[in-house]
Amino acid sequence: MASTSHPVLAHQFESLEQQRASTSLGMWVFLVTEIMFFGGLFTVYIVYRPLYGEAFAAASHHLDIGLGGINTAVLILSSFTMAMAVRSAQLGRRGPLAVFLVLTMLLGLTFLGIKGVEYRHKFEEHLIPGSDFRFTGVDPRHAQLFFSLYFAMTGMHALHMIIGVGVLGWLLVLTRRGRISAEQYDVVECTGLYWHFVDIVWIFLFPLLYLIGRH
Amino acid sequence: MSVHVVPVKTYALILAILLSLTMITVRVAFMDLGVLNNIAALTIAVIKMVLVILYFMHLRHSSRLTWLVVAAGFVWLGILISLTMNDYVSRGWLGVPGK
Amino acid sequence: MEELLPLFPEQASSLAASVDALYFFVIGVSVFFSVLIAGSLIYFFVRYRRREASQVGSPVHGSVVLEIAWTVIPLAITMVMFGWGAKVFFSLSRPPAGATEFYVVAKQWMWKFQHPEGRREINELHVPLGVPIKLTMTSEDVIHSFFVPAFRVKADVLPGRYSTVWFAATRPGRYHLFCAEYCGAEHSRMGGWVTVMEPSEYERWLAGESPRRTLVATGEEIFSQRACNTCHRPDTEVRGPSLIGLVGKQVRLTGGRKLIADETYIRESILNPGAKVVAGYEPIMPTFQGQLSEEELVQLLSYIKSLGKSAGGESAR
Amino acid sequence: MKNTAAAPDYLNANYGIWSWLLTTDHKRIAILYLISVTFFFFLGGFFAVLLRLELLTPAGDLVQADTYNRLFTMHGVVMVFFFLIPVIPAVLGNFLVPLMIGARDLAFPKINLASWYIYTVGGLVTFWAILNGGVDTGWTFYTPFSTTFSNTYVIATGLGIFITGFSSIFTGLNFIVTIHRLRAPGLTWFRLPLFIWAHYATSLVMILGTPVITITIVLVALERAFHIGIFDPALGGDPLLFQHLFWFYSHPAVYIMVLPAMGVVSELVAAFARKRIFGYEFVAYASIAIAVLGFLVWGHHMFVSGQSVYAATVFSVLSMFVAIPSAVKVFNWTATLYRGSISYQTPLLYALGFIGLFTIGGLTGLVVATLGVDVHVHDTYFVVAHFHYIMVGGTIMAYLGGLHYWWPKMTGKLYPEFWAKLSAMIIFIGFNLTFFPQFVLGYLGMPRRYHAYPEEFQVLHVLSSAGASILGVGYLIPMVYFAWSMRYGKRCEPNPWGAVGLEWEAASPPPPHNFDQIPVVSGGPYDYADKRNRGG
Repeated sequence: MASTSHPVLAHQFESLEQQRASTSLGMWVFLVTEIMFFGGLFTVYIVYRPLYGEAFAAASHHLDIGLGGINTAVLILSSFTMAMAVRSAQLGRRGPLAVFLVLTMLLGLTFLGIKGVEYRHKFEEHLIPGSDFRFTGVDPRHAQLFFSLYFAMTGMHALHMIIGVGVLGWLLVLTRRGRISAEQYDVVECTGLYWHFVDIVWIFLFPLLYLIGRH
Repeated sequence: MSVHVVPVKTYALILAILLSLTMITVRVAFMDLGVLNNIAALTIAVIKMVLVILYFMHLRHSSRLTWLVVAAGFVWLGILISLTMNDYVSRGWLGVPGK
Repeated sequence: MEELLPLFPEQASSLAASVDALYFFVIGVSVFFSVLIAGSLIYFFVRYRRREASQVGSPVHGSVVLEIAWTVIPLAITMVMFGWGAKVFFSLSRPPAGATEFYVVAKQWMWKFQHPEGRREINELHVPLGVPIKLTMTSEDVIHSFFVPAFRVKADVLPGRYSTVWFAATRPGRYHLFCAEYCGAEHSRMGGWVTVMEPSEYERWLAGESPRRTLVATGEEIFSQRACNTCHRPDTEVRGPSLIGLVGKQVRLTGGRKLIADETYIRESILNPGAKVVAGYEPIMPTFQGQLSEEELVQLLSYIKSLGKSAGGESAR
Repeated sequence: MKNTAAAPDYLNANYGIWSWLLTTDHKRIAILYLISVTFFFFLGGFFAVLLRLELLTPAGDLVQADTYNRLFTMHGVVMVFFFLIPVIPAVLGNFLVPLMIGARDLAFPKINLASWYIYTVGGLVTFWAILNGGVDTGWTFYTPFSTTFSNTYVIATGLGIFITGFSSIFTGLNFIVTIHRLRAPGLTWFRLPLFIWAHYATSLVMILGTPVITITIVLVALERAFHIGIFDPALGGDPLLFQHLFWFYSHPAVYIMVLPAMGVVSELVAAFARKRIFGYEFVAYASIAIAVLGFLVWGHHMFVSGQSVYAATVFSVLSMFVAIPSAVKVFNWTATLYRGSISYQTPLLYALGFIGLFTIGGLTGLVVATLGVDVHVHDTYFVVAHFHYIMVGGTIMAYLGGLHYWWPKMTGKLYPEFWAKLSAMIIFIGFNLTFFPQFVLGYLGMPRRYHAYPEEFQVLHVLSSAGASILGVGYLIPMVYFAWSMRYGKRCEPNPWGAVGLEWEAASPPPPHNFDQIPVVSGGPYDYADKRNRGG
């Protein structure tokens, strides 16, 4: 019973090692549920894309490849800073940890800001699905289907980003209060895994949505 | 459990590769390669994903169980997509009108 | 007694008996195994009841031979079920060549039928005995399902596409027609009757109404009324492809994709012509979305299908 | 036992409403779940009573068609999402998984508590939708009816299911991590009770399936709110895609309901035959096989839907495969009784009831998996009867059996044996009378979800309704005596059945942290023969 007296060890665990292995496994399992969650959306996309390829391409040309590309870079950069944050936590360096957390948050917010600009353009161009949708092309119905998917997929992704930024803020508070150490950095690691996962989703969204039939 | 600390150099290298791949994928999209366009875009995305998982997410230094969990996620996604597509692709194969 | 407590449905189509035979096979297997399991349970239950409080079971751990046996034997039996079931399913799904084509439009909550001779009915379908009949069906709103238990046939009727069902009635009579897919408030009242008549009687019934145009003729009229024939014409294919022999033929689309031009494709091409344009043509056709009812679409369709036949029979799939 | 000597158990370790609402003890959370699911069981049961009353006469005269549609929808929604899916994992699983593997709690106690709150919030949202008039789409929410044509609370109900989905995911996640990481020293995978194997398999399904229904519900809600046209053909979408996504989860969801039930039955058969489960390894593998194969068969719900004939054929053959591991389990349970030491106690009666009814439910599953016959029986009462044999005859039978078996563990009290046996009999008879006639009705062609029906079906419907009233009484009796026994029941010894298993090594009821000293395991499960050798 001596082991339970350790301050960061929860009573159901026998050792820190067991606790860390459990937390990490739990996070990976959670990410699997996220794969399946986004997987539903990807399935919808994969079903419709071959059926209405031309309409999808025509609609995709209304997306801003520049902004999309910049956002991809921003997100990849944020993954890097996140990885650096986890590394700082592993080494117990609280100063760098705080810096990298702030950087990651800023990059995340940049991404969301750019996304917001893109959404506003779509709104102004009447490309929001619904009664106000206007599209001059051969197959406006399936162009609308494309934009439905575009908003569903990027919207879900953005929601995950917002949650991620919130969690990062909470981590920052924990760091400032000295609650993160080389012994107890599971939360940082889990947040990192989550953040990288969200990045991976975007790595697929970018070519699937922005890069159709550009030649 | 010994924690594996990845050197900064590795992270920076991965970052550089990921950014270059992003540029490449945009470039490739503007070339007319026919069906290959889609294959190229997806291949590059998969490579980027694998790099992120292996290095940023430390899968390379994780237990076999973690590998198994990740594999399960992709296998089940594969089930969802392939058995759904199995319907759409095979419409009309058996010469039944409308099905 | 039979009318008060029926236990088995009538067999009134050419395929009903084969469905029932398959059913009895599966049920027979089920009864055999149910009795085997229940019998063993009861026997063991009595035979090996606990006789003193501290008694424990014998150390029997398992038997690989038994495990293999009760894996392989059920697997073999289920494969027979699968194979037999697929065979019956294919014959239920594939209408015989030359079946008479009726058209069905379902909506909340009624069934609308059109005979090829032009006669229309609601919630009542009269069919001649012994003639294979193929129903091409679509829905105006939600998913419905065409179900005639006496014929052992059922098929969902979907909005936006055509599904088919076929049968050849073998016994004159009146049979229940149900909607089997839940479709809203009056789902349970969306039904009617299928009346099977001797062919001669059917002819008389058809003639009973004042003569009207056949489906094909009505379709042809719409075709010229809507000016479809200005572009889709037999003599030149400059503005639009010829429709002769189109149904069932493979077409190439802009973008290189190929597909078989089935009824659903033709419907989509009328309503949303930009979606799948034939290679070599400009997307200049206007949409007829909201301008043609499902019935009119069906009439057009039967006209377009007739074009293939008059110009030299079914084209190869 | 003198009260001064007794160490506090989890029930009396502390008192007050907050000690329950803020507890992270898996045993207390199990009790919280027990209360919640019981509420939803009787709510869903109430709808069933109204349905069966309406169906006494063919004319559809008791309630309006519209009301009837809402009733069967809410019966399905409440029973499936708020009772059958959580019932065994969240009550029995929550209570027993840590005890059976020699752990002090689940890996994430706070997430466990969160899962109960999420479940409750989801339940309340759905309940709110019901009180406001309910929903009439059927629990299957088929598009475009649900997205475009229904005028009822589709989004609110969907939101309730969406929220509850997370509770299911949390439970599954917790079990997977716990079973991987918190097993007692020496407790290898093939020393685990089959209950644990079953819960592991169930958790896999929860983890891999639930997110797909979650996103599908989101898309339905978006389509309904903004007419975005993913599933409605009038807007360019495809309703079959909805069915694919829906059944990708909802078919495996059947295994979320029945796999833990199989786990319970394995424990009951072993305990009351005092014998190791025959072919233990095969039963364990069968659980995993069912969980995996269960994901490959969803298209058998769509044989007449307009999916391609080729796909239907593939799904049919895969559906046949999933029958095999279920059959293997049934054969092994039966063989376990051979040369056992069988005691006629209530839990075993339920277990035998389960085996019999599940056999019928499973075999009639072959009827609906066989393409040529399914065309005829699809969407008829045959299907209704088939899945009630699995869900009611299977899951609820096993749940009640398990509840009786572990009741002394959970409360430290005995239930009244006479009443328990009586109600088990009543339930068995009432169940068969309710649902057997529905097989006949189905093959006759009686479609499901019918408010009014042709007169020749009335006799069979009356039989079914009569059975339902008997079944209802059968369910009320345990409700009464369980409540009674909590206060007045006889105190029992820690292991009243003479069963083996780590859960019986703790006190009854167990102390808050289950084990003062984590046990070390040196042998396999169900080691009754060894117990005799030691004279125990």
